[in-house]
Parts: sequence; C-alpha cells; structure tokens
Amino acid sequence: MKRITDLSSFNAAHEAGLKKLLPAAGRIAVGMGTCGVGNGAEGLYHALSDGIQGRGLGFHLAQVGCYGPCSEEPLVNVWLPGKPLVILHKVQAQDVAALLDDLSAGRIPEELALCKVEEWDHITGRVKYGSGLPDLPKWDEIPFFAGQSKIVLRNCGLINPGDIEEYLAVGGYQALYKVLIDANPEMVIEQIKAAKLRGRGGAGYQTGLKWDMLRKAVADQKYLICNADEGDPGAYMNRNEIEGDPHGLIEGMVIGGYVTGATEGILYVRAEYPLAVHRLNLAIQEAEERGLLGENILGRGFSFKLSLVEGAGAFVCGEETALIQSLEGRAGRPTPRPPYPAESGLWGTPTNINNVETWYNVAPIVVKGPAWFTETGSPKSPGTKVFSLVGKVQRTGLVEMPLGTPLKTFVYDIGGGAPPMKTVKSVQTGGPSGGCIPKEMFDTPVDYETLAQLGSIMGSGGMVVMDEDNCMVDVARYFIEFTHSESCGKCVPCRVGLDQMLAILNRFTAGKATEADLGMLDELSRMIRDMSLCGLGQTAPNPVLTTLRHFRQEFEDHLRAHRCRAGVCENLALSPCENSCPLHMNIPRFLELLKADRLEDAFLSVVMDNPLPASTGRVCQHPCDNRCRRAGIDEAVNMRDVHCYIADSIYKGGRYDEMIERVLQHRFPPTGRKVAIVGAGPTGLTCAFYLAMMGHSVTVYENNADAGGMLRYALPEYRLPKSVLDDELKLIYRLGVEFVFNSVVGETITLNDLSTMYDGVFLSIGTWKETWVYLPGTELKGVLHALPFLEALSKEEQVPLGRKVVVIGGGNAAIDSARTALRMGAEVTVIYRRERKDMPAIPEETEAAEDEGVKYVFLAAPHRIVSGEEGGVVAIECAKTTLGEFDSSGRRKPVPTGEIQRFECDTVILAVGETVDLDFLKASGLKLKEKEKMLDVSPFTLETSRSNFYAGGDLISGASNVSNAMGYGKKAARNMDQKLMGAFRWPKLWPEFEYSMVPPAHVSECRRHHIHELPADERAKGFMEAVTGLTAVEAMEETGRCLRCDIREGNH
Amino acid sequence: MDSKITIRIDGELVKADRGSTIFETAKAAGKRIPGLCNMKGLKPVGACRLCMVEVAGVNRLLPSCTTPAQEGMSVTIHSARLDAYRKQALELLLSERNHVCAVCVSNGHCELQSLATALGVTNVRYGYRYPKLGVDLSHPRYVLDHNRCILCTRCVRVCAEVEGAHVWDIAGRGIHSMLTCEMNRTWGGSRNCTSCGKCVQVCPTGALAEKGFAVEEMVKRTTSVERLAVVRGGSR
Amino acid sequence: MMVADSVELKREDREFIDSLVSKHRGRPGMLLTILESIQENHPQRYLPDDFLEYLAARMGMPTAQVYSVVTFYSLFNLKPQGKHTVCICRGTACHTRGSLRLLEGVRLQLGLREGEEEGSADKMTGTTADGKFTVRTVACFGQCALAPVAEVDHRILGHVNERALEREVEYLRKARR
Amino acid sequence: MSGQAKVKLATAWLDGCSGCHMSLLDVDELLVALVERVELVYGPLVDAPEYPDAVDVALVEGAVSSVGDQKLAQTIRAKTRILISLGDCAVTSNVPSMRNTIPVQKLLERVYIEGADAAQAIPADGVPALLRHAVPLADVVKVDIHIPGCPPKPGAIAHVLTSLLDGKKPELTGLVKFG
Repeated sequence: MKRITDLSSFNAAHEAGLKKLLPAAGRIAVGMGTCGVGNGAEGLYHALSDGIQGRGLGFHLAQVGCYGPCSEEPLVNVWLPGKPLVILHKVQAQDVAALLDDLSAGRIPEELALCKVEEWDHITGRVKYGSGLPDLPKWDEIPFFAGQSKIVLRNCGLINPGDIEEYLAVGGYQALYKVLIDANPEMVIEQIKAAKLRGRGGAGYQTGLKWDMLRKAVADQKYLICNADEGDPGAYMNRNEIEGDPHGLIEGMVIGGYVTGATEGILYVRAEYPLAVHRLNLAIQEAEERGLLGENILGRGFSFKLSLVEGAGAFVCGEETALIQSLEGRAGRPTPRPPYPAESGLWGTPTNINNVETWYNVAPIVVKGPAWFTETGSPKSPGTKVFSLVGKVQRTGLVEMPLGTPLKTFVYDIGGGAPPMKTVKSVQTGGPSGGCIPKEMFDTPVDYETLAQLGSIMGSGGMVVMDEDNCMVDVARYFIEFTHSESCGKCVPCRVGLDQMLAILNRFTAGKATEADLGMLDELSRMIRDMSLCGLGQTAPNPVLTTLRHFRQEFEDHLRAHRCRAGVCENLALSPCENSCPLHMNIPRFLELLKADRLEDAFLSVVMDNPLPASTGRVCQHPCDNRCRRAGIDEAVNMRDVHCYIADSIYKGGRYDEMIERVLQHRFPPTGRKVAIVGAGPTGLTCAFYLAMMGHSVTVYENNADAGGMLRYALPEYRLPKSVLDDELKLIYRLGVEFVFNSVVGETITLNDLSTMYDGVFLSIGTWKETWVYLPGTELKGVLHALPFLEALSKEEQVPLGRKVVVIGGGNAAIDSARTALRMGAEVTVIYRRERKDMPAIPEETEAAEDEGVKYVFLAAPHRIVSGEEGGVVAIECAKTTLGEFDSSGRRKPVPTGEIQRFECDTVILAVGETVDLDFLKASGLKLKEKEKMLDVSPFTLETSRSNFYAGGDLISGASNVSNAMGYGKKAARNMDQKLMGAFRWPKLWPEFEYSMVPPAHVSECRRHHIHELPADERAKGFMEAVTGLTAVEAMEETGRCLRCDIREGNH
Repeated sequence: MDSKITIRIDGELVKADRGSTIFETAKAAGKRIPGLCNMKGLKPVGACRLCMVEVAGVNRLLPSCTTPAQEGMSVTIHSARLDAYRKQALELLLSERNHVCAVCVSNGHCELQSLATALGVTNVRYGYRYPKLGVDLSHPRYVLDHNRCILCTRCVRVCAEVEGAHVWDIAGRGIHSMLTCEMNRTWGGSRNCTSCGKCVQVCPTGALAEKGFAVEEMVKRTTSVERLAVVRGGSR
Repeated sequence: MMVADSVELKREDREFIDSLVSKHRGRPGMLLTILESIQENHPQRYLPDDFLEYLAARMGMPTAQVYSVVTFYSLFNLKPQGKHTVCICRGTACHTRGSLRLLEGVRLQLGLREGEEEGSADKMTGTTADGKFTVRTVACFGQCALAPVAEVDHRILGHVNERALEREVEYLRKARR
Repeated sequence: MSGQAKVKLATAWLDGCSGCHMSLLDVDELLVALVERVELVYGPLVDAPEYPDAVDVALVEGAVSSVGDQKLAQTIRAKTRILISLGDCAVTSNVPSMRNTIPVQKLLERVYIEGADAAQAIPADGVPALLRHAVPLADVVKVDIHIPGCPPKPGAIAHVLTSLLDGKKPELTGLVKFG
C-alpha cells in the first residue's frame, strides 16, 4: 500500500476509491452492522458472493455499515451504471438467485426496493449515481427518512468501512489535509467555537471552549480521549457510527490532536462492541500504512499516535474522571472536580475527552465552515443529533435529526406510531439519567435546554417509546435498579441512597408501599441529585422525579388502589388476564374448575365475578386477549367464549333454579339499609346484584319499560338474544331487587326524594343523547340517529327504512345499525372518516358485516345530505380526507381534501357517538369537571360531591363498552357497602373454591378455538343469533391451553 | 500574588492561605464543617459528602474538602437545605450496615455517632438493611469488623500514601463494595502488612480496632497520623 | 514489592503473562487490556487467583489494587465459566419487551436458584453445577432494534421469545460437545 | 397538655432488657412532680391486664421481634395520642437486630436443639412466633418522638416528659446519642 505524502498520491487514492464506489460492472453492498448480522446479513453476503462467482458475474461485492432503518433489515444497496443507487430491504438469502438474474439483465427488482439515491452529499464530497426509476421514492421521501439530515451518518451504509480508499473517495481526510496545509490551529478552534458545536455525549458543553482550554494548557504531553463507552441501555448510535465509518472518527481526532497540541489519542470502546473494536483496529492500521496516522502525517511533520482500549463493563466509566481512573489501571471511581481533566487528566497531564459523535462533526465544520453548520438545528444548539428510536414503535432505527425537532415527529412521523390496537403513552429520553415524557408533551422540541425543563436530559440520544402495556412505576424502578447496580459505591448519597430508593420502588411494585414512601421518594431523589459526586448519581433520580411529576396518578394507583393498569407489576394482580378484565374475573379459576369437569362450580365462580356472563360472553371486547401470556406461544386463550359456554350450559341445562339457590346461600344477612339505583343498564344491574348479595334492600329506577339498558334497547337480537338477557335477569329478580319502570329521575322522582328515602344512591343512567352533528340536511325525513333506530326496533315499533342506507361512523353502534338495516332488506354502505385500523368497533363484528354484504368507504367525512323534491333524502355528499397530524388520542386527524364523493341513498343513519345528558347533570347540582363537562367523582371510591351519592358507568367515563361500565358498578357496590357498614366485608362475599394450584405438567398443544358463524347469506336474512357458541369438547380443550399464570412461588 | 486571600464564611470575613481548601480555611478559622472521610495528611476524596457547602454564584453544592478557596468566595456552611441533606446522609450510613452502638468498642468515641448527636439525628427513617457481614480476627493485634465500616477509605489512603504498603483497597462496586486485604486475604495472612496500626488510628468508627478493648474503650489517636503526614510533606 | 515466589504457575502461563506485560508496559489502559487477554486465553474464561498474584508482582502493582479492579468491572470472572454462555440483555428496549421473563425462564430451565448467583444480585451471573452453562445479563448489547435480545455463545438472537430461547438451550444441552 | 385532669401515661416492654424502664425510674426527684400530674395506666410497673383507651402518652421500650410485639404495638398506636419509642432497641432495633441475618428456623434450632442439653424442642404453644426481622417500632407503627440511647439518659426522658406536660415540643439535639 503506497504511503500518501503529497497531493497527487492523495488524489490517486481518491480516484482508486471512486472506481470501487462506482465500478463499471455495477456494485452490490450488504449492510453488515452488528444488527444487520443479527438479522441474517452474513448468510446473505455469502449467498451473494457464491452466486456472483458461480455465474462469473462482474459485480463488485462490498460490506457496508448500517444505513439506519433497523426494522427494514437486512439491507442491500445495488447500483448499475447510469441508474440511481437503490436500497433493497428485508432481503433474504433465497431472494439472491432472482436478484442476480434481474441485475445481470440490467433490471432493478422494484418489489424489494425501499428507496433510491440519485445523488448523495457526503458533506466532504458528493457522489452522483444516476437518475431514473420515476415511481421509486427518493430516500428522503419515505416516512422514516423524511426530515433527517445526515451529517454524522454521512457515510454509514454507503462506503465500505474496511477500505480507506472508499473513505477517501467521498472526500475523507480532505479536512485533515487542509488543516495541516493551513497550519493555523487557532483558526480551526475559532471555527469550532463559531459553529457552537456542543458535546454529543449528553452534557452539551461547548467543544470549542474545551479545546481552547487544552490548547492553552502548557505540558510536554497532552492526551485526547474518545469516549465510546456508550453504557446507556437503549442507545447504540456510537456503535453504528464506528462500525459504518471508522475513518470519520480517526480524521476528527487527528485534527483535534493537531489543533490542541495533543500528540496521543485513546479510543475507549465498550467490550460489548466486538465488531466496532475490530473495524476500528483495522482502520487504524490502514491509516498508519497510508501515512494518515502515526509518524509524519501526510509528510507535514505532525505525528499523532492513536491506540484503542476496550472497556470492561462499567457504565460509570462513561464519566470522564472515571474513564481516566480506568485507563490508569484503577477501578472506575470518579474523582472530584476541580481539578478538571483539561488541567490535570490522564497521569496528571492535560486531557480532553469528547464523545464519539462529537468527533464526527469536526471534518464537516472544517470543510463547510461554521456558518453552514449553524443553518441546521436550533440557535443555541446547531447541527444534528443521532437518536436510537426503539421500543413500542413500528419503525425503529437510527435517526439523525436537526436539534429542536419536536418529539411528535420522531414517534409518529418517523416511527409510525404504536403497533395496531395500541396507543403510545410516553417516550423515555436520555437513558438512566433521563426521564419519561408523557404523550401530551410531544410538541416539545428535542434540545438540551427544553428536555432539561421537563426534568429529563438529551443524554446519549436513546429514545424508548412506551405504550399502555408499560407501567411507569416499573420503568422508574428499572432505571434505579440499573444505576444502583452500576453505582461505583464511592459516595454515600448514590451508593446507599439508590439502594434505599430501590427498596421503596420495589415496595410500590409489590403493592406494599405506604403514604410516607411517596414523600420519601421525592425527598431522597432531591438529596441524591444535589449531593452526589458525579454525573451518574446527580442524574440517577431523574427517571423517578419525572415519573412522579408526569405520571403521579400511576404511583397513587399502585399505592391506594393496589392496581397496575399496565399489568406489569405481577404482585398487584392475580394474573395478567384478571388484571386486564374490567370486572377482574378470576379467569384461571373458572378455567381450572371447568377443566376438572365441575360445570356448576365453574358457573358459581363466573357469576359471582360477573353477574351477566352470557351477555358479556357475546358482546365484550375481550381486553383479556391482549394480555394473555399464551400469545407468546401461539394465540391467547379464548376466555370470553368459555365463560359464555359455561353460562349458556347452565341456563339451558335445566338445573338453573338449583344454581340460583346455591348463589343465594352466599348472600349476607339483611342489613336493613335501603339503596336506590338510577338506571337499569349493565352498570346499574351489576351494582344492584352485589348490593343485594350483601344484604341491602335495593330499588332500581328505570325510565324504560324493562331492565337491561343498552343490552335490551341498543344491541340487536342477532348479537344478544333478549331470551339470554331475560335468563340472566332471573337471578337478579330472585335476589329481591325491586324495579320501578317508566320513572324518569328529575320528573317522577327527584334526587332529594331519593336522598331522604335511601341510605345510598348510585347514578348509572348511561349516555343516551346523540352527539350533535354539524351537517346540513340532518333535519330531513329519512335521517335517523343510530340509538333511537335500534331502540325502536327492539320495541318492535315500525321504522320507515329505505332501500339504500348509508351509515356514518366507525363504532359498534354503526356496525349494529348497518347489519340490522341489511337484515331489513336494505343495501348498506358504512362511511368512516379514518382508516379501517382506526375503527373503534370490535374487528370480528366489522368482518362479519362485510361478509354479509355491507360495503365500506374509508377516508370520507360527511359534507352535505342532499334532499329530493318531497323533502326526502336522495344522496349524501362526502369529502375525501387524507390523514394529517397525529392528535392526542394517538391517531391521525382526518383532513378534508375538498374532493367531493356523492352516494345515492334514501336513508342516512348517524352513528357518530353518544354523550352524557348535560341538562340532567346541571340540574343534579352535583360538582362537574370543568372542561370535559363530566360528573366529578373520586377516582378511588366513585363518590360524587354529595355524600352517599355515587356514580358510574358511561355517565362518568363517556360512551364506552359493556364490561367497562359493569366494572364501575362492581367498584361502586364495594365502596358503598364499605361506607354504609363501616367495615370492608367485600372479600367474605366469595365462597372458598377448592381447585388444583399445581402448574399444568404439560400444556396442551392445540390451537385456539373460535365460535362458529352461520353462513353469511343465511344469517343476513333474519335476526336469529349470528353465531353458535363453543361445543363442550372445544371449551374443555380451551381450558387445557391456560398456562395458569396465577400460580406463583409464594401461593401453592 | 501574596500568599493570603480573604473569603467570607457564613457572613464572616476570614483570611486563608492561597491553595488551601475551604474545609481547611474554615477549620483554621474555628468554623467546624462536618466531615467523615476527610483527614489532615491524607489526600481528600470527597466520598461522604457531609462537608458540602453552598458557594454564592455556583448553582450546585461543592465539597469543601476538595474545592480550593478562591479570592472573594462567599461560602455558606449551615442552611436549612444543607443541614437536612447532612442528616439524610447520616441516616443512610446508619441504615447501610449494622451500627449497633450499644455493644461497639468505639461507643462514645465514634465520629459517626458524635456527628449524629451534633446534627440531631434521633432516628433512621430508612429501612435497616441488616447485611450479613463478617469480622476478621486473624491479625494478632487488630480486628476488622465490616459491620461498622462506612467505606470512607481513610485506611486505604493512609496505608498507601503514608505507610506505602497499600494492603487495603475497595473490592466490588455499589452497595456490594467491601474493604479487602490484598487479594481478598485474611488480615493475618497479609504479605505486605507491617502491622503499623495507622489504619486503626485513622478509622473514624469501630470497624478497625486494637484487640483487648471492650465496649466503649477504643479511643483513637488521630493526631499522630496528621503530624507524621506534615513531617513527610504529605499533600496539603 | 516482593516477587510472588510462592506462586507456581505453569511455564507457558508465566511466559504468556510476561509477553503481555512487556507488550503493553506504560500504555494507557494496560491493566484492562492484559486482564482481558488473560481471561480470553483461559479455557474456562476466568482469572485464577495465582495468575493475578503473578501479574501484580510482574507489574509492580499492589495486589489489593489488582483485586479491586478485577471485582469492579463486570466483564471479569473470578470463577470458572460454563462451556456455554447464555446472556440476556437487560437494556431498556429489551426490558420493555419482556426480557426479565426470558431470564427467569432460562434460569428455571437450567435449575439456577436465586442463591447460586455470586456477585451482586442484580449482576445475576450464575453457573450450573455441571459447569456446562453460565447465565449472565448485560446492561445493553446495542441491538435495541432486535429487542428482546439474547446471546448464546457469541451468536445474537433477535426478537427472541420464551419458546425460541428454550429450544436453543435445549439443543445445546443435548449436544455432546 | 397542662390542665387539671391527670395525664394518662402508659409504658410497654417489647423485645428489650428493661434498662430503659430503669432509666425512666432514674429521673429521681421528677418522679415526685410526675405523680401529681400523671397517672400511670399500663405497663410492667402497673397491674393492668388490658391496654386502656384514650391514653395520652406511651413510652415503648424494645424492638418489635415477634407477632405478639407487633399486635401490642398496633394496639398501643390505635389507643394513644403521642407514641414515644424509648431507647435504642425501639428506635434502631439495636442488639435484638443482631439475630436478623440468621434465618429464624436455623436460629431456633441452634438455640433450642443444638444448644439445649435437655428437652430439646422448639417451644410452640403460648409463645408468639418470631418475625423474620427484629425491627424498630417505627417500622410497624407511626412514632411521634424518638429518645435514642442504650439506656436513654434520664435527663432526656425528663426533658421530653416535662416539655409535653408544658405543651411544648421537645428539642433533643445534642441531648441524646445512640449507644
């Protein structure tokens, strides 16, 4: 290898590199970062090289670093002369044969292509690939890369890290050459200062000032250190930078050495990054051979020695003084500052330490100047920062964004938001020294100061997205557990303080915390932050302080309600499924009882946890399926349909009366207390059941003529037969619950009457008022609202329905109306303003409707209802919408495009949701929440502002679903009884169940069973139930699939 | 530049030698700053954090034992925040290991105990950890009781800087840090220990003691090490 | 500093250490690099006490300081490691994707109880009695896009679920070598 | 808390050595003043089977080491306005806590079987079970004032009692020490 000693040999190497980058025969490059290899890139590379040799093709095959989008790996770049560079994604070894056929025929396989690059700005140079392939998006047009600007990652994924000539080809070492020729170190430092480059390790200290201090220090030996310890969990940008472009780091350090007068540099790299260490050593060797490192660089008389030291697994060594202690052969325990390393660092000599990413910004500033650098980023922090976007987000990877970009852009635009059926809850930035930022604050620009104001820090750039399955208390505990195990143990606040904080947080996640613990956490966090010796201790409490500040209600939930909504803290729940069930049914118990063929005991267990098992068994949206651990093996256990089978078997099995007697045996003796319940919907019925079971005398006031609320008057017969509902109501009637029908509270009886006649009152009137729709033409004949339409049908009233019906809306009410109208012989189209995946309706219902012939039109918002001559409806005009910004619900807001679509129809059913009856609330005199105009109740007891008056269900939560509403009824009953009787009698209501607590020896391998749908055309004709439940054998097999997560070391 | 500078401590003007730390300046002016790991004659390490002070114009607390006094500095030793933080630091130390003062050889002569009294620590609000720790009786004349050790590393420093044997060091990290004699040997089995006993004299608690003393009888001669260090021109 | 006379090391071990010491004398990070080389070179990938005593003597460094360094960094092992290593990543992304359950699963599979871990509880390195398996954790592999990540004998397994890891370990357990 | 009606004072003796009670008696001449204003209603120094209701001040000596101690502590807390942990055992679990690193079962076997030469059996009936750890009083119930010391100085006890009787908040800084 020829040494480069002058301009001509420099340009010769540059040309040689270009020939490899743009070879006449075309080039194939495989992304071989560690994560690429983890995704099978190695096998892919060998398949390609065998293929090329086998067929004697001339393609130049190279290994390159990672281009950034990890979720698209393995990545392969292909280039044919004259054409743009095309990035192929998710390439498997078996695609190689077809790929080589296409390439050798001069074609690019478009189906594998992700994006194309026509011309690439390497900042230190430009490479023109070619134009063409019009329908393939450019690299910065696809969502993941939109808005990114690659300065630090300029070469990653494009050049071969193992070949110095490819680095030279894109203008590498040009900045070094310029600095050596200008021989004006002060001017370079001024440039770095003018560019206001701030340290990318996390603290954000001005790099120019640090270099200036080192330059002015007088000593015969000065050191430069590159901090590549990157111990932050969730951060891997330094690894990819080194693996993709090692020479960029070397060039930065040599310039730094020349400018500050340091003659030796040390690269302190983590031992957990073997590939980065290997490629860096290779690059150092190559640079020394070519005269760009070591003795007499480029023949200009400057010498700079660079050596690599592998860290040995200590996060604290990311702190500069600890790193120096580690290099001096001691344990990595930080030393007090002053003295600062710039005055007395490694072996007492002046030393300057910068993070990997900071070094990568040096060459661009030298080549393009500070003015160009300050164009990107924010005024106080110019330039870009590389973030590792990971966690519960659809597109993960390395993202280099200008500083000051709002969090929203990262999570939604680049990351694509949470996976389907999930919503993002928060983002954790800055690793163990950072904090959790709630989704309400996603407009915050990502910058040193703005993140600090929220209590977090930018830190290394780790960005972990979390959804509602993540418990923030557990996240805080996780980070304290991390810093506690990485604390060096030298200073008291961090060593012992973190241990005590971990003990407190463990008590929270185990449900054993006390009120004092909440205050202690806050006080201890501030003490550790203010008193610790080094950055580790000073920032360790940030995760706790930010979660206490932004997610305090989660701490209170764990403390007072002993509940972990995310279902992560296992001790706070019997099992993940029980935790997710709004009624907290002991699911493992009834599965085990049925498995032991004890149907009646299983029914008792089910009905005591959920008084309407057959109704919920048909209409519940089964949140338990999302938390079932069986999904980790194949699919979730079908819990809802098993408890539906159990209930149906008893109701039709002839021994229902004996079972009712058995339930009544567990009833508490009469307490002499009288309770009134307003509203006989599922919420009211549940509350009535439990209060009656606890011996109170219960009277239910209902404005309709019969009990059931939505179950009777909104859910169509094919979904919930009235006979099933009546079976279930028999139990409640037998409990002696009195019903007063056709009575409207506020008219036939007032709240004041109730408070005098009863010891306690529970309001559960649900949400029956239709949301007001701003749509011209709603006053026309033929325009109906969903609920009144379904209600009228349930009361067998005559409803005038046209031949062609349009339903507006995407919830359950919309689908129920559509399928009902279909059964009445109409042709039905459902119009929804977002996409299918955003529809709140239960997926099985949407699919079943489609099979029955319902048409769907998405991304269309109602614009105008057109009336015919005699005032009837003839058509509806809708505006096509596109999806714009993400709103706070984590879904994209539909934005009308102005293009109008016209649908011929004679009936329009509006199913855009129901709200609370506001006039009832205002008249009730109860305290309301100001902005949401909802009833203000205590989150833990559901008591309203008027003592002994409680409220629950849709009335306080807004339109929701049956099981959530019933959950409120159950919770209210528990609290009302506790207040009425002054004792917590609730647990005694449940009988002792004897059932096996031995983990299943071998878990059945069979897959999940589903209920059986009648053929679409047959069920579309009438209102008979559209599905038949599980058979006995299927239900029994389903019970065998349960992993019994309720069995733990302690309890058997 | 003349060798004297003036700084203000708790509002009072005080003369100080250039280069001396705030801790030494305050001590010379008769203003005691609490501290457990610092000792004249040994290199300060800033581990116990009890000597933290507020300095006007600096938005974070500074360890007075390692921060040099600078002309015109205005230092606050006692403030509500500092006193509360120091009490918390003492409570953390008392909760970390088994400090059963009633049956300790240093009862009544222990710097940790007297600081707790001076700062009004009447109880420990954190949960006691009750770690299982050993007692090393292998040395003919001395005892090492890990239950009383607060990891202040005075013994490590005196053995390395003054005696030069470097027998002691800290093994492990975080809450699992332990004082170790050479390669985790028993004290009696040490190869380099000269049995000079300096480590016993500098130990602020009952962790290192001479054999033959019962409860409340172990009194340490700390001034001996200070004089020796000054004679040998130890750092500051 | 007395030379460690009482230490009888095999000749090639002494020569190996001597060569390392002379190669790295005076270099920054010398002790770390030498310790890493010794451990990598040892068949059971750990640092026997007599090796450390000899190294301290050769480098003129107090044995207490060498012991302090060896016990401070999580990479160094003072006990023989199993033939196979299963390493579970406990980074943030992996934690939020359930790597704790992976760890408990593999420890249960190999019969490693709480008590067997030496070192701090949260470092959680445990070796099976038959010396075939060592289960350890690492704070972050830098593979967060593949979370949850496990490494079995230097091979990275991305998006690993409990069953896949169980199969991997079972395969190694039955394999003869 | 001055006023004519006599102040109801209770003392209790959990896992301790009664040294604190002796220290209480060592307040010497103050006892005379106390007798007029204070009525001792419960404790080892008084014959009262049940812990009375509405006690004003309770001095509790000893660590909480058994289920029996725990129940008594909770009863005292429920029926007392001002609860004082008296002496190091109650304040820091002191000497009793030296058994905490030994699992309870091993401890009982070592003492009652290996250590016993006759009737080698672990006592069960009528003896409350040992807790996993002997813990300070404040770990089990909320404590209002702590008087450390082994034994606590009579002067400190006197200062606390007289301050409370005069309705003042006692200030123990500098007056008390552990051990």
